[in-house]
Amino acid sequence: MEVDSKSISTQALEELSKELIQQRDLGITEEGERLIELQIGPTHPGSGHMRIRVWVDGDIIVRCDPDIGFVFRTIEKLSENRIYMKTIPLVERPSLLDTTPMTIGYINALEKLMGIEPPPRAKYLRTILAELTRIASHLYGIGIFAIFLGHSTGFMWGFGDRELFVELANQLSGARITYAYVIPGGVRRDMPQSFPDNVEKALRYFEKRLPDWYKMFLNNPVVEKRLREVGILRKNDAAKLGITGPNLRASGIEYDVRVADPYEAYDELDFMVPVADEGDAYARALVRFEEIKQSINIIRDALRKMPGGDIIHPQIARMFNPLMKKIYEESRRVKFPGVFASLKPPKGEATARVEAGRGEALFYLVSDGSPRPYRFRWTTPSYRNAILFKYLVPGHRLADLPAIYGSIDYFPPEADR
Amino acid sequence: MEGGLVFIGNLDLTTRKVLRWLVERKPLKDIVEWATAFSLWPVHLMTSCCGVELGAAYAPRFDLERYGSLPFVSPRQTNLIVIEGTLTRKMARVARITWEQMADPKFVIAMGACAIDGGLFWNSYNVVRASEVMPVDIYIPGCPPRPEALARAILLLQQRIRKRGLSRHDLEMIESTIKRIDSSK
Amino acid sequence: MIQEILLLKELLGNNEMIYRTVIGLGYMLIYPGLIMIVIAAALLLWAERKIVALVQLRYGPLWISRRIGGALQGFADLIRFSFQEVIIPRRSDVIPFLLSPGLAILFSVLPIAFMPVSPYIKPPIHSDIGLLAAIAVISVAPIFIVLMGWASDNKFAFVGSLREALLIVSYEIPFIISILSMGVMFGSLDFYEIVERQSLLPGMLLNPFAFLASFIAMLRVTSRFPFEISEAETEIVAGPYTEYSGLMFGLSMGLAYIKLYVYALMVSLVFLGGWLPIVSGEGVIGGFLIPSLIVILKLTVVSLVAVFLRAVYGRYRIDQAIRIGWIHVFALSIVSLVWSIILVYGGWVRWA
Amino acid sequence: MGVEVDFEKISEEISTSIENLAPEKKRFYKVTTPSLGPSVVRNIEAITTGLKYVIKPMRITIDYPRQVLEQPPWYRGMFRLLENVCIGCSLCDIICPSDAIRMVLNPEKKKRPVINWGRCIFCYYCVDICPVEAFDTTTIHDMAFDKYEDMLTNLEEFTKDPREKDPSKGAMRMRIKFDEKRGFVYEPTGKKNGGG
Repeated sequence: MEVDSKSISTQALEELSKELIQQRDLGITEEGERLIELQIGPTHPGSGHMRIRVWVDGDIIVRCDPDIGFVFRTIEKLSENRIYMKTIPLVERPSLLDTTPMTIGYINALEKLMGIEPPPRAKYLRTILAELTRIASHLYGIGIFAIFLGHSTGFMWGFGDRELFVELANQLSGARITYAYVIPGGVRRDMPQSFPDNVEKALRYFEKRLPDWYKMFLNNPVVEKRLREVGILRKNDAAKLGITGPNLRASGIEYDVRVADPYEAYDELDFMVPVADEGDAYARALVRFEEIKQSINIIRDALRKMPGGDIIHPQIARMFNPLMKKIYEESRRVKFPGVFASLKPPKGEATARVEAGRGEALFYLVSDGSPRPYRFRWTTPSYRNAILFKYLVPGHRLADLPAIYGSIDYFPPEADR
Repeated sequence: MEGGLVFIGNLDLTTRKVLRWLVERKPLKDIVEWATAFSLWPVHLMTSCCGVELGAAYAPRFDLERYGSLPFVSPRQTNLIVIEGTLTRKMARVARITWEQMADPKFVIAMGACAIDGGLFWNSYNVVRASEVMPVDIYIPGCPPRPEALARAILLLQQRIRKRGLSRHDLEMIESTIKRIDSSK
Repeated sequence: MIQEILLLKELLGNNEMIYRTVIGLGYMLIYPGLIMIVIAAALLLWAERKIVALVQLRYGPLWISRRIGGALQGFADLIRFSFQEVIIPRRSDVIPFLLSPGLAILFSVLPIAFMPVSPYIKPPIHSDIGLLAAIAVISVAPIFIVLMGWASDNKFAFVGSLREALLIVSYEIPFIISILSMGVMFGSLDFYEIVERQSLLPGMLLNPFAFLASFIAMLRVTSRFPFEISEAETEIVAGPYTEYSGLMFGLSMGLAYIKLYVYALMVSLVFLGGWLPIVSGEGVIGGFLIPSLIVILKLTVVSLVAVFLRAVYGRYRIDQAIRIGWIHVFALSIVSLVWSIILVYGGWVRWA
Repeated sequence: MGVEVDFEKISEEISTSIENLAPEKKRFYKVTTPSLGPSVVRNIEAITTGLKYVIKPMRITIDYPRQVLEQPPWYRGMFRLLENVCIGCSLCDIICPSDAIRMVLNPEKKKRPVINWGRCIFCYYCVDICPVEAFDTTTIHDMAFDKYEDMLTNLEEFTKDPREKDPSKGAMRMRIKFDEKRGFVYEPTGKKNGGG
């Protein structure tokens, strides 16, 4: 659909949705008194941490207005009053499902400020953990998507298979989901010896289960019927609305930060990025499954190409006291030198971006030479995708709302921060 | 049968007395407590990011449904509310309303550091503690707590219900509410 | 004591009225009536969660009674609900709000009065149009579900009851047509004759179209997946039951399972040959208990298959479900009717 | 209302920048929806897949209070202070992201940390920054508390071994083993949890 309007604002968006409704031939031309306002609020099994206000005419949604901000925790403001190290756990919390890409982004910006670059082994370890969390995040998204469609097995399988990757990350970093694994100049610990073997076994198991996944979920006639032709996002509109991540790629735009602006070890690894043309909910689910397959490839490739050597920048390793040095050499665990309690990057500003599970995240860090950042700005993928509610939902039936919500894999805490 | 009058006095009060007498009898009381302990259904209210681990706790690997706990849809039909992490000011209102919508007897679990004491967001202007909003029965530390910890909390709550009884729980809830109202004055 | 029992027996044996009243009341209230239904509903609730848990790589309810796999779970839930507070929303229409769950259950249980489970003891109302009467009575129940949603004064409940009303129309009719096509084929609406005439081949093989159509329609009418649309939790919370709490919700939750019991009983009588292979028997054990257990077994299989589908399917959108109902299931039921007529008038089936 | 934006221009810019930014076009591939069979076949496939799991269950549940997972030794669980090792440098207090650690004076007027478990996020920054390894770490991770006061520690309690209060004491310890066929299986280690 071509939209002629040269400018887009809230008004224009509403007009757009009206136009969409007319195009879909649903016979609704104007809002009358027949509208019922439904508040699909926070205490609702189909809402998550947000309220979605919808106006329905009979069964058809005329207007949809997401009420966000239920999980707004003032992270950007808090980080201005904290030393740089303390912000690492802070950036993990909003997107608890894929914490590593977020920490990588923040640390990359910080490392740019400090002018250091981690050793190659640390880069590979970061990449592996990031891809493990990406798989876990996609499986979580698919699980939630499935339960929104009433498909409880999809939910349980998604969460059950996710445990596999969560457990692998647990073995690597020592925590289930909040790893705080990435630190300035490297990572906190080396991988254990049995890790590559375990990863290979887990990946093989998951690949063996994928046919069952397809039979049960994607090829299931009920699921397919619910998803096809629902919530179509065209290429033009996706670019105009500034959508990121798998949602963007499901609309046919070939854009991925891992390819466009490689960070960590991505430029040395073999992988492909899936793109679909349809732009409907089914395509978005399909792209997620394909991305899981590609992430498996990345992990395998990274483990194969894993270089040896240090896992922390020598400049930091130099600051270790003898006990720390002994621990680092014996158990490959990085202790923090005292300077981490007062990191003072030189004056300046830095940006970094990463491809998180749900799309591109942008980090902007300004330092004034003090131990606390002057300004920390952070744009998360869900924040950008939030507009899809207003745009995709009108014109569909009430039952399509959870399908669309699930398909865009929107995680409210990530958007609110 | 004194005086030959049975239907005397305040009907409402009499029914209450009879009900109380009936419910306080030993076998019935035990059965009700047993049934409540094995039927703790948490309401679907995702307050924050610990909901991820709540999902994992009800997922195949930890499967809290083994204890008879089943996440259910609306506040009216449930008796457990798990505050999953940070309560922002906006969400605290919703949580309080949800808690009030639930039918007695009801229980509250504060999950995660943020719900207990602010956690990482201890000095955020937009974050409140769960115990400021509703009486909390069980606290689970951690950020986020592991699913095992949630299982432990449910087991602890079951023990508490069966050992201390439901009427005691009601009494404590009323007392804590009065205390909170007094302290806010 | 023994003397008293003998006296009672004598008294009952002599007085047909009292005998029939006692038997009828026992039939309706104890077995296979109300109490049996409640036990079956509680066990079915548990069985559903267990079967679904099998597919989902986990255990399901267990800790409540480890030795028997947590089979008491359904009872615990029902007891907990019975003793929880009942909240009546201020703006609800109180009398319909309180009465409709009970009435819905009443009209769901009443068809038992027409349906036999054994050759020896007859149901309280033994009529030669029992099939028609049972269908007619059970079709009343959904009206009270609609009433529940209406009386709650909740938008989600309202939407849910509208969905229920829409869907009931589009699936009750195929169900009635396909069941009646069996009546056409057997040349009778009497359950006894229907069961007798399946002694060679069960009804589901004689008319597979009718079986398929009525099974799919049964899934919808008892609100099972993939047609669990009126209670779609991620869309409209719990549909008509959103505002119900405590005992009232316990009743509403049991309602779907009670309906499943009754519909599965009907299906097992009409399509699966009822108490066959036992043809007739004498005495309480041979003539009532064993045949009725065979019926219960068949009924259990039907309802377990119905609840198993929760593990496989999501739910349809309402327009899709209505389209399937009016196009596919309705067409299937018409085919079954035509098939029956061909069989009967072509002389393929002949009843004495 | 709203800010007027020239969207055509931005759209063009985006598309050109996308062209420029993605030099390796070969990194992208089209996902085409596989041609799905007739719905009857797919229905039967889905049901048989479900039945496969009913007949041959593949449970991955751990029987929690009876069995506990054995975590890797570097798992971030509860920890305690070794008071005689601590030098009172306050680095743990400074780096704690959630302000859970507070320095108090011990009877000898020396600074020692105490922790508020209710606020701790188990990031182990304090453990890692300690220059003398004054924290003794465990893998206990399944604590739940009845009262708020139980989570606040004083110096005496913080130096007590948390293993003594392990809630799943006596449970069978299970080791995770990754497996190609079943995902993961739990192997009994033969050790009871807690105590020794």
